[in-house]
Parts: sequence; C-alpha cells; structure tokens
Amino acid sequence: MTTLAIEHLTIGLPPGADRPFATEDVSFTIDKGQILCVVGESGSGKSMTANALMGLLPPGVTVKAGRALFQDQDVLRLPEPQKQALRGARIAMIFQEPMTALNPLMRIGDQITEVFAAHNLYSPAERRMRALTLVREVGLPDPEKIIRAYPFQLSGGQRQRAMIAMALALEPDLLIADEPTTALDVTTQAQILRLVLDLRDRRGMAVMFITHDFGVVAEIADTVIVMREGRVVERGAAAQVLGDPQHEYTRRLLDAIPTGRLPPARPKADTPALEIKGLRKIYRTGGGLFRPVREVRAVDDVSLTVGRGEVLGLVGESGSGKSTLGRTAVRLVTPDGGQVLVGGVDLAALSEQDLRAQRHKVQMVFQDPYASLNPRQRIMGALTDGPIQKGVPRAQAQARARDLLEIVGLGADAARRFPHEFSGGQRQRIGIARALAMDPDLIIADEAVSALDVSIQAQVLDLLRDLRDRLNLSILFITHDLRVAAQLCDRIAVMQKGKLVEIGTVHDIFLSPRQDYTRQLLAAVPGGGWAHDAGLPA
Amino acid sequence: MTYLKTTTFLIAAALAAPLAAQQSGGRLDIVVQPEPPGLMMGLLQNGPTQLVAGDIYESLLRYDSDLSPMPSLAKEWEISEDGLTYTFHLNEGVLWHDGTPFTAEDVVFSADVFLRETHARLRASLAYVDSITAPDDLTVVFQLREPFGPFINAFEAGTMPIVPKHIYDGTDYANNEMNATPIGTGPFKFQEWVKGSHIHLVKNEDYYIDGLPYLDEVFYRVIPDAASRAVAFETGEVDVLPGGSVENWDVPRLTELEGVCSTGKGWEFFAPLAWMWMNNREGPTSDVRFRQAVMYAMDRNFVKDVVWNGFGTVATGPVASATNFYTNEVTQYDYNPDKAKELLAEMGYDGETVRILPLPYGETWQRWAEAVRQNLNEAGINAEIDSSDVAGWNEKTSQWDYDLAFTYLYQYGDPALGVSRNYTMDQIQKGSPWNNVEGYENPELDKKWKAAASMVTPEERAAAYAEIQKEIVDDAPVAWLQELEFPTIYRCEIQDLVTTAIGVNDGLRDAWIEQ
Amino acid sequence: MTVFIAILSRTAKALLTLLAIAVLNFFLIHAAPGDPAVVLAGEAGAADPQMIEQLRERFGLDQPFHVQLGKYVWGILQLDLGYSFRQGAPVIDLIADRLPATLLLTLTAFVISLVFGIALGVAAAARVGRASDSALTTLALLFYATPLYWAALMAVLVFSVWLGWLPGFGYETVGASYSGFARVLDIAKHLVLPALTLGLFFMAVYMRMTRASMLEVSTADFVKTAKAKGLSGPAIRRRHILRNAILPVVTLAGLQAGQLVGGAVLTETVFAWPGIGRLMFESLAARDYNTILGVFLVSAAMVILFNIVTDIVYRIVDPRIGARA
Amino acid sequence: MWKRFSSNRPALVGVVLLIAVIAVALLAPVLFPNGPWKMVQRPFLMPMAVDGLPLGTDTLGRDVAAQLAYGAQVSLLVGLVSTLVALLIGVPLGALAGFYGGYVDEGAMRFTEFFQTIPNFALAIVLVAIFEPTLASITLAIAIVSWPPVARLVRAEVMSVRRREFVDAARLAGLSKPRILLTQVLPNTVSPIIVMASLMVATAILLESSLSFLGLGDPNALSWGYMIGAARTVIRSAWWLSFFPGLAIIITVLALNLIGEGLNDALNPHLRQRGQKP
Repeated sequence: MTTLAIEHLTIGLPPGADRPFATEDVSFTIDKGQILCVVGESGSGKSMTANALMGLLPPGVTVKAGRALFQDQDVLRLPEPQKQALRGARIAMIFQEPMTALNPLMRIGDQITEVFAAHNLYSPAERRMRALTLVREVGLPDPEKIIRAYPFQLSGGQRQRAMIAMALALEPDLLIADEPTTALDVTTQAQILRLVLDLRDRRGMAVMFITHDFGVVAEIADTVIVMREGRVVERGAAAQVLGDPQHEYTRRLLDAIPTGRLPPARPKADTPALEIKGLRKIYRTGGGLFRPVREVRAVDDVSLTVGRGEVLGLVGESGSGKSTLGRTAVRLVTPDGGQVLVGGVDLAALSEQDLRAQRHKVQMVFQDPYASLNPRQRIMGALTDGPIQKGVPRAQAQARARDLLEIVGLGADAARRFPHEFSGGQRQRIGIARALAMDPDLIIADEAVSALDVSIQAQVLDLLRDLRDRLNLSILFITHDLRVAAQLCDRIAVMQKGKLVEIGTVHDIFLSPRQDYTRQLLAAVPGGGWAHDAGLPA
Repeated sequence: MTYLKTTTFLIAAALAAPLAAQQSGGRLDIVVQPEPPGLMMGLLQNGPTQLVAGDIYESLLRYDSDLSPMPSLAKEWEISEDGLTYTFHLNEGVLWHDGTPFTAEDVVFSADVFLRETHARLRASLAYVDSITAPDDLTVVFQLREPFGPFINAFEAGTMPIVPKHIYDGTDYANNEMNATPIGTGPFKFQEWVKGSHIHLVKNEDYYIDGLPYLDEVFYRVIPDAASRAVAFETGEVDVLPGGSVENWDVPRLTELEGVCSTGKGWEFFAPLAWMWMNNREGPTSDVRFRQAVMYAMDRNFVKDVVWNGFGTVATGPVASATNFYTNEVTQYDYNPDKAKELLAEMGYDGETVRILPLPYGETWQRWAEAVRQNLNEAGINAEIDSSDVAGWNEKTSQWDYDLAFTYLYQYGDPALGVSRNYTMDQIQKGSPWNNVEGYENPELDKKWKAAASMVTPEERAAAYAEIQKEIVDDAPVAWLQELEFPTIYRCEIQDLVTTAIGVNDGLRDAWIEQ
Repeated sequence: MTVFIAILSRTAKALLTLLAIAVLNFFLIHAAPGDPAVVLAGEAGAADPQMIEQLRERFGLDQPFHVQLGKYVWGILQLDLGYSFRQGAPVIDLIADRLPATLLLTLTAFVISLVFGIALGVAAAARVGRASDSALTTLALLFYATPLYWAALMAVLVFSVWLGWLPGFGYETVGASYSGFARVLDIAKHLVLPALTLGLFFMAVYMRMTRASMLEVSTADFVKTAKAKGLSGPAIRRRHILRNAILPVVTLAGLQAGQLVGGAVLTETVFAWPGIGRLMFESLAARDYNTILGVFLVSAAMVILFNIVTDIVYRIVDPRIGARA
Repeated sequence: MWKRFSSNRPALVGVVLLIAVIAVALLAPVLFPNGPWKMVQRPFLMPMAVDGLPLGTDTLGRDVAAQLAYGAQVSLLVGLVSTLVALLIGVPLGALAGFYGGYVDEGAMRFTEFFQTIPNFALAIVLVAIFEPTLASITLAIAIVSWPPVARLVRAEVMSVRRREFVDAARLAGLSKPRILLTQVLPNTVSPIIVMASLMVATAILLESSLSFLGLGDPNALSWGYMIGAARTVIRSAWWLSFFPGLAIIITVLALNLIGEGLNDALNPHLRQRGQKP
C-alpha cells in the first residue's frame, strides 16, 4: 500500500542561484512499512524534496510542478491550515543537527507535549503520560528526569532520541529523516539506525531517509533513489543498487566510498619521523572565586611513533583526545607533560622563540576548508609567508609555491587568487600545498577529508596517497572514520577518552582487533556487513 | 558750618494700615532661579537666597525707589550732625518666628559679632564703625570713627540681615543645624523646602504690623530651564517671574499676554551695571588706546535693542544712573569702528588674539559675547570666546587669567559702596572676582575716591564724584556696557508687589491679590 | 544556589569597581580649574581673601591632595559620601532627596522602552517585508536619529503648550498637597512626557534589536522542528522564537542602563525633573566636589544594579547559564 | 560587496543624503563668505520673509542658513575625529585582550567594564567641563565615552577569528604573534568595525549636539546642537531656530544609520538574508 507518491516534482530556485531548479521531475513512491533512502551529495536536492513535503521550503523557493500524493491528497496544494494539521500528526520529520533542532530554553517534556497541544489532543495530564511513554519507547534512560531536563543537559544521541520521540508522538504514517545520524559518532549512529529500524517494524510506518552515506543505506534501506543535481539518476531495491549500480554516477559514488577495502601492506619504515613519549594534556575549566575547577584529561600518557614515509591513522570518537594529540604534536597546544620528538628535537620543551625556528618541521592540514585559509590573503601569500619567514628568498619561495600548486592539481595561476574563488576540495588541496611548502618532516592531517562530499573526499585521498608515494611523506592522519583510515594508513592507533587503546597495522586492527572498544567501533561502522558481502578481504 | 539732619518717621504701621480695597488671603507662586544654596541670609548674600529669605529676615530699614530710607525693624532713627552717631528706635512687640521676643541685643549681635565674621561686604562698611551698643531693649546706637556718607544705605536686608542671637550666639554659625529652618522676624515663616522643586513659606500670623502680610502662603518654584519657566508662567503655574528668570526674548511675548503686567522698578538699590574687565596688566588691553578702541568698536545700542530687547540703558561710565551722584558729563563712546581702527593703527596693534570670557549666566550673556566678538572682529581685533562655567569664570577672573571678561555688579545706592571697590589700588587683590580685577592703577584718583566717601554733605560728594567720573571714563580701565534692567513679570491682579528699591526681594510684605 | 553565588561574586566585583570609580573621579574633578571656595564666596555676594581662606579651611581644601583623597575614600568605606558645602547638607541626604525621582523616571523609561520596543519589534518581524514593517522600521530609525532633548522640547511644545494635555515640567503639582491615589495620579501625569521622551530612543534601539533577533532566530533549526510539529505561526513566534530572541535584547538593555542614567541628565534638565542628574549638572558648575562624586557613585551603583537585575532575568529565562557557571 | 550595497535602496538614500551634507559643509565658505556669526538683518526673521535669507535669522539677526552650513562642518568633524580616536583606543585594547587572553584580557576587560559602569553622558559632561569646551576637548570626551563598545566588539571578533584554522596555520608557518595579529587576524575584523564606526559617527554627532545643547559646546565653532541650545528659549516664538538644526541632525544621523545598515548587510551577507528575499 502506497503511503506517499511523488509525481514529477519540480522545485524552482530563486533567480541568481547556481541553477534554475532544486529538483527536476522527481518521482518516487514509499509504501507502508518501507524505508526509502534518498542518497546524494550536497546540493543534489534531496533535502529540498523533504522540505517541500513539509511545507518548510525557504523563502523564494517554490514548487513549480508536480504532485505529492499522501493518502490521496496532494499535500503540496493543500491550504495552510490543513497542511498544519497534517504536519506532526500524519507526517513527521527529524533533522540532522540534534544540537540545534531542539529549543534550548524549553524542557524536553514540554517540547514533546507541545505536539499534542498543537493538535488539540488530550488533557495536560494525559499529554504528560504519553510523553513519558514515548521517552521510554525511544530508549531514553530515566524518563521522569529526562522530560524535566533541558536539551543542553542531554548528549547528542539522547537529543536525537528525544527528537524521534517527538516525531512519533502522534503515530505518523510517514517519518522523514533528514540525515539524522550524520552529526553523531559511529557507535551512536548505529544505535539510532537500529532504533529507526525497530520502530518501523513495530509501527509499520513509512520512512523517507535522506543520507549521503551508502554505508547507512546498506544498513537500513529497502529501496533507494540516487539524486544528482536535482534529478533522480538511479532507483531500485537496496541490494540491487548497491550490488549492481546501473548509472555511472552511482558507480562513481560507490567507488569513491572508502569501504574498508584494505590496501596492500607496505614495508615498515625504521627511522622515526615523530616520536611521542608519555604525552599528557589536561584541560581545566571553571575556577574562580566560588567555582570548583573541573579537569578533563584530554591526552593521558600517550606514546607512539610515526616512521619516515609512514601514514599513521589516529581514530576515535569525538572527545577521545585525538585532535588534542595532533595539536599538541605541532605544539599549537602546549602539553602538560611528555615529549614530542621530531628529528631529535623535543618540540614540547622549546621556548616560544626557539619553537618558531623549528615550526616548519611539522605542518598541519586542517578540517574546515572554509576556515583554514585567510579570506583576505591571496593564495600566494598563504604559501610563501612561512618559507620567507624561514629564510627562503622571496622569488624562490614563489616559484616553489607555483610548483606545489601544480603538484596538487590546481595550476600555478591559482596563486594570484583569493580563497573564496575555490571550492571546498580545491581549498583542501591548497591547504596541503601550504603544508608542503614548508618541507616538513611530518604532516598532521586533522580530519582533513571529513567536511568533503564523498566523491571529493576520494579525490583528496588519492592526492594524499600519491604525494605519500612520490615524496615519501610521513603523515599522522587523524579521523573519526575507520573506513577512511583503512584506505590510506599503514598503521592505525585507536584512542578513547584520552588514552591510546590499541595500535597496530591496518590488517591487525581490522581483522584481529584485540580490544573490545576497537571491536565495538568496527561493528558500528555502517554498511560493514555489506562491505564484507561485497567480497572484500575478510 | 554745621549740618544737622534729623529724620523722624511716624509709626509705619499707621501709614501702611490696610485700606478697604486690600484683600487678605491667597497664594503666590514665584520663580526662584537658580535654586538657592541655603536660606540663612546672614551666611549667604546671593540673589536667590535674598529673594526667598528677604521675606523671612528683615533689617532695620527699607528703601524706596529714590533710595530714601523707610522704617522696617527700626520705626525711627537719627543721625548726628557730625555724621558719626546713628541712633535707631526699634518697633515694639516684634517676635522671632519661634516666639522669642526680638530686642536690641539681637541687632548688636548681628552687626557686631555675626555679620562681622560672615559678611565680607558689610565688613568693609563696619570698618568705619567704632562701636555698636544697645542702651535699652528698643534702641541701638552705631558710633562711627569718621564720617562715612553711604552708611545710611547699609541697613538693607541683604546688607545687614538681623539674625536671632538666641539661636546663633556661641555656635559654629556655618554648621548650625537651624540654618536649615531659618528663623527671622519677617512677614513669612519658613515651612518646607523640597530640594529641586520648591520652597514653601507661610504667613507669619504674629507679624508686628497688624493686618500684614495679606498673602496666606508663598511657593518659590525651582524650574531650571528658562523656557520651562516661561511655560510655567503661561500655563498659570507661577504668578511672578522675578527679573532675569526668563530670557529677554520671551519678555515681550509674555507681557503681551492678557492680564500680565510688568515693571522695571525694584532694582534701584542694586542698579546692576554690566561691563567687561579689560586686563590692564598685559597684552594689548594694557594700552589705553586699545581699550578706547574696544569702546568705539562695540555697537552697544544694538546689544541693548536686540540682545536685551530694549531693556536697560547704555552705560556712560562707572556709576549707574540710578545710583546717587551719577553724572553723564563725560566722554561719550559712540559706535565708531573707524575711530577704533584709527586707534588700533596708532598703537600698532599686531593682531594678537584677545580672549573674551562671557558671563556663564545663560543665553543672553552668551549672545552678548558673540555680538561683541563680531564687533571687535569687524573693527580689526582678533577676538575669540573663551568658554567657562561659573567656577571657571570665577577662577579666571579672580586669578586675572583673561583679556576681556564680562561681569555685572550691584552698586548698593552709593559709589562708595558699590563703585570705588572696582577702581582703587587697595582693591587689587588676587582671589576675588569683585574687586579691582582689571588692575587699574591711578594714585591720584585713589585719593579722590577716599575723600569723596568721607564728605558729609551730598553736594560736596556729588561734585567730587563728577570729577572722578570724568577722569576715569577717558582712561577706560574697563569697557562699560550697559545699565541692566530686569523687568519683573506678574499677573495684574497682584498689587503692590514692587514697592521698594529691592523689589520682589522684600516686597511680599505689602503684596495682595485682587480677587 | 549557583545564582546566589554568582550574584554574590558580582556584587563583590561591583563594590571594587565603585571604589575605583570614586578614586578616578576624585582625580578628574579635582583636576578641573575653579576653586569651590571662590565660587561659594562669589555666591555669597562678595569675597575677600579672608573669607575664601575660611571657606577653604572648612572644606579641607587647604590640606594636601593625598590627605583629601584618603579622607574621602575612608569616608566612602563607611558609606559617608561627604558634606556638600554649597548646599549645606550631607551629600547622602541630597541624593536621597533626589534619587526617588530619578529612579522613577529611569525605571519607567526603561520599562516603557523595553515593553514597547519588544512589542513593536515582534510586530515588525511578523510582518517582515510588508509595508507595515517598513513603516515601523522607518519610525524606529527616526526615533533613533532624533536628539533626545529636541524630542523633549517638541513634546513640551505640542502636548503641554499647544494642547495643554500634560504638564510640561516638574515632578508633581506643587502645593496641591494631594495624597494617596490623587498624588500618584498627579505624579504619573507629570511622568508621562519625560519618561516617553527618555524612553523613545531606547525603544527604537530595542525594537530594531528585537526585530533583527526575531528574524535571526526564526531561521534556527528548532523553529523548523516546531513547524514540523504542526504548530501555528503565532504559537511558534510566541513559544519558540520570542523567548530565544529576547535574550540578546535583555543583555543589551542591561548594558545600556548606563546610557539611560546618563540620558536622564538631559531629560531632567528640560523637564525640570528634580533628580540626581540635574543635581550633578548644577553641582558641576559650582565645583561642589562631594556632590558630583556622590552622584557619580550612586549612578554607577544604579548601572551595576541594572546589570545585576538583567543578569538575574537572564538566568531565569535561560537555564543554560546557571548550570554552566 | 559594492553590488550588494548598491542594490540596497535605503543605503543609497543614506549615501545621497550624506554626500549632500558633506557638500554643504565643504561649500559653506563659498556659499556664505561672511561666516556664520555676521549679523546681517533684523533678528527673528521668518524663513523666506526676506530674499536671500531662506531660513530666516536668529536672535541676533544672523543668517540661519549660513549657521546650518557651518554647523555641518563642526558636526561632521567632531563625529569623524572622535570616532577615529575611539577606534584608536578601542581597537588595540580589544585586539590585545582578544588575542592574548588570560590576564591581558582580564585586565583590559575590567578596564572596559569600568568605563561602561560610569554613565557615559555624565562622564562626557564632566570631562568637557574640566577641560573646558573646545572642539578638541569635546572630541576627546566623546571618544573617551565611546570606545568601550569598540573594544568589546574587536575583542569578540578577534577571539572568534583567532580560533579559525588559518591562524593556526600562520603559527605553524612560524610567524610571530604580533605579526599574526596584525596581518592575519585584524584584517578579518575590519568589516564589523567599519559598520560599527559608521554608526558611531552618528552617535558622536548626537552626543556633540547634546553637549552643545547643555551649553558645553565650543563657543567659537558653531554647531547644530549649539544652535538648538541657543534657540531653546525662543522655541515658542521662533520655532525655526530649533527646528532646522534639529532636522539637520536627524537627516545626518539617519543617513549614517542607513549607510551603516547597508554596509552591515553588504559585509555580512549571512545576516542580510534573514527574512528578506535572498
């Protein structure tokens, strides 16, 4: 039985946008009890489709053509009061950012009961009862306490569960989930995905699940449509699309996905590029006239070595201390104890003055391509400031910068331009060129590909792999994504709560993890099972 | 030749007995500006204090608009023929506001003890006094060392307010708690003072003249903004605008309103005269030709007509025409920029900038300074205005840090009291803005000033002062500007508001409202 | 509890700040040219050196500067603001006389500006892009650009002089000796014009701020959530947008309290309002040191009080603050 | 940026108005060679009553139009210079506080808070009274009471820019801290500072006029506030004397505000979109 049928939906963008339509001639159906995954990269129009259904299109964006039949009504053409009655009651929606999707000033319980109030259902006492039941149903601990809590008192996963409780309040026939797990850690993501599946089974509702991650698709999808630049390029059952993609774009996407396919092991290097010994960093917050000091051990007695020419992956969930470790290693953060040895020099012990002379030895590639380049400085400046400071003659530094831009695939002309003229992936290439310009002994890449779309991600990973081979680079590669780490790294170190849990070759970690935590992480990777099914080395 | 003058007045009460037409009762709202710092008249002799406290405290005499003495606490008085003995006979049955009887001892205490310490201006006159005695409860005798012509003018309420001995004797006057609730003998008693808002006086039921005062109560209203004061008068919230409480530009508009009267009288005793100090010590102003050039450069009639809206008279010299012994037989400085330019060329004026310090008393004075600056500029004198507030003005004038500085001073009826102090060498003292601030030095004239003060007959004195005026005007030690006139604006149903030479300051005793 | 502790620590800081203000102003004001003894002597009608010397001695002005400063600070620590020689009364009494009027004026203006500013801001944001929104924002811009004193003058001219609806100056009808409700009504009538003109500028500020904040919050994710729940537009604005949008406005309002207190000087002058602003302005010309310093201290204390009040309000409205502290 | 700004009609109106005011200020000596103080006719002439005196005469018979033109010079000059001085105090202080943090921040912010606790208009009055009203003292006083918000803004901006990754990159390039602050951080705080500065000029003009109104203006430099203060007592009989300068202030302040908002929209495109058509 069809719950929703979208027919020839075309959504127009306002004049001045990069293209005339957000979606063009999109059609699909979702049956009762079915999970449809809408997959695509950013800008593919997948979210716009959902927003159109909910009447949440931003100003200036309008439905140009097509119908959306929900229970035989065209929800796109309904008058506003009826749309309002439908929203929350028959069609519910959850969003990507659990941090911002809840009103920070309202208690969780009030935000749930508000759904009933909006539709004039039940007495206040009964609303409260039902809220409790819902909170329990989505698996939140201590429901009595939760409904009196404010959002800031909940973790990310708990907030997403609260969002789901709200969405389920009136037992909708259709749940729209817009990238609901993207902002979550892998283990949390796995839990939420299980919850969605579980609820679908129990309630039998239809789910429209928007994601960019084929791993997620593999976990939960019944059927899949793939969108690109506003058009549906491929549709079919999940297994069919994943196993035998027809469209060339789908194939490219699937290929680009770091699936956990393990690269061949490379010979281990002996000379260390970086040695970290007993590193500690403690963050103290609060403190003041009347407040106690709170301590967080961000890096707790960690020792590891990166060999010359080696790529060491550093993985962990948010808050594991992996980024702090990276920043400590380049001495952006001064450690509280331990040594950071690069070429025999302990960076951790240098004075500010001496440090500046040694800075070039370790360079960093940053996460956010939009924040890592000074918007008011030309690329040439960004690439030559450091070398000139180091003592390289200006002309030589500029020539080298042009060379590097060629090497990272942008062309020498890029030097004259400003950052805003480049896309995210291009900026990440500039970031890499900037790091290389200093001729460092070691590059630390801190979530360097996390902010990029999958296909771009693959290109940057290719570049890194290529550079590693050509220049014999030593890289400390920090990521939350095990699959990405698997693609590039020789060895992997796993961190949890500031401590080093396990370190070993990629094959050891993936195939015979020794620690429970490592196993948990691996199990939580979405699409893990599918990747294995796809005939990868097991 | 001996000269004898005995003045005897009949009991004032008989003269001032209520006529049938005069009606008792009613309330008067009067503007007081600025809010007085206090009401104890023995300690404070500024205008606002006297406006309010002039109805609480009294002195021995009052003066009519010709400056002839009238009875007040003294019902009659005699001056000996040698001009050395002043005998006053006091009214009977006078009570202080707290019920204590008033006696001659109070007068002796006030003049000889209290005011000698607190009243700088009276102290100058008291220097001539050898002794003050009270032969009986109702008689006071002032014995002078040498004749002092203007002494009879010293018994005005602001000059010699009589304070209660039983409250102040032996105390620290300035810090006496009773200063906050002043006790006098006057027609009105202090009731309440709401700081920043109003002072409330009520009728003294035990006043020693039967039937007086007529009014039941008086409110002195503090309204800090001149425009608001005008509005208050228009909307009927206040009934009397004492001189100077609204800007001159508003005067014609207000007096044209129906039922509104005004009078320029009531300032004869003070005869305020405005001039600019010119620093005789240094700079271009030390050259008499420059000073004369300033006099010629100024269009003083324009200022009188435009800035003062026609009120007042262009001054001819140091003595105001209302003051005794005035003469206009002196050099006249008419508006003549060309003459000014000639004088400047003759002295070789090099264009040095002179600063004009205006009097920080409101818009009128500011405009005046602007007009003078323009006049001087047009005559080729580089002038700019040096601005200051009250404290700064005091500081700069008393420390002689100025080139040209506006001021105006009261003359108290006699050149010896209010004029000579600004021109004699013994009055050159840093620290006071009221003495010979310009630094004019003329030993010959000094002798003449001194002699004129001690002459006994008015005719002698008139001749002496005429000579002085003629000489000093040619020297132009200061730039005399204008005899100021401050019209009092009031509702016409208020009768007998201004009957003395100090006007509203002590006029409420006789004022009444026609119902 | 945390709120209590936070307020305690703020108060402690505030007291230090006040002391620093006292010292700084002491320096400033004593640096001004003009000798209070000379001014006072001048006011007495005539001054001779003997009298000025007497006065200087009485004021303690003959003592070295550091002794004067030390005495003043020591006095402040005992809540003694000194003695006004010009007014012949302890400064604390003078201020206590005038403070209620200023508090009444500034608080009323504060409430008026906040309530109307927020209401109009909400109204404008709800009609964003429409003619009524443009009208409201233009009006706010005009208020914002109009000098306070000029608005006050015009208000007196129109409402008091031409129309005669409201009294143009003063705190109450003098001598009417109203009591009870009649007096309250009388004061309220006098309060209307000054409070409105003082509040007008700040109303414009808060309105613009509220509007901008409403529009910004209305793009927040949780607003989308609320829409997805099926809430109606007004319910979303009331329950979700307004509450979040109001926080920055409250913060700003608290910060601007200082300007409000300062602005009262102008308003009090034009409307003859017997408050401390005017007291200060009058004392300045007379170099009545102690009174100026006292007014400064008290108004700074008022600013701090406003800040603490907004802080408390903020803590009540926003549960995150208290927990974080 | 200019494109975004120029498509904002209110902002363009602001620019036109401001250019007009500036033009009048610059052309004042040409249009009115006699200066603003010259007494040219009878006092209290109504606007248009006499040829050549379109705005009438004041209490001394001076040309109101000439006074307005010369007043524009003073108002703009005081507004601009005091804003510059306030920036000179506030920007370095806020930048150091935001960039170095710790005790520097604590100290600088205490100092700033301290100045914000003193009612600023009252402080300005006292400062002008102490230094005596001259253009310099008025400008300085306005600057002294206006800088704290600048310091706060710059501090907040610097703190946010400092956390951006390109600053880390600059540190890794071995640049010294002062150089990073000057070449990497500060250039990125310029837009909000420009916006604030344009609004501060408006506020400074209002402040100057308020001081002049209270009689604390430079008596040798005629400004609009001075005119209103001088005309306040005759507002009943000669409304035009306070009306026109009031209007001039409103127009100028309005123009600056419109420009400020236009700049804000143009420089912060993110904010611009709220609620308006994108």
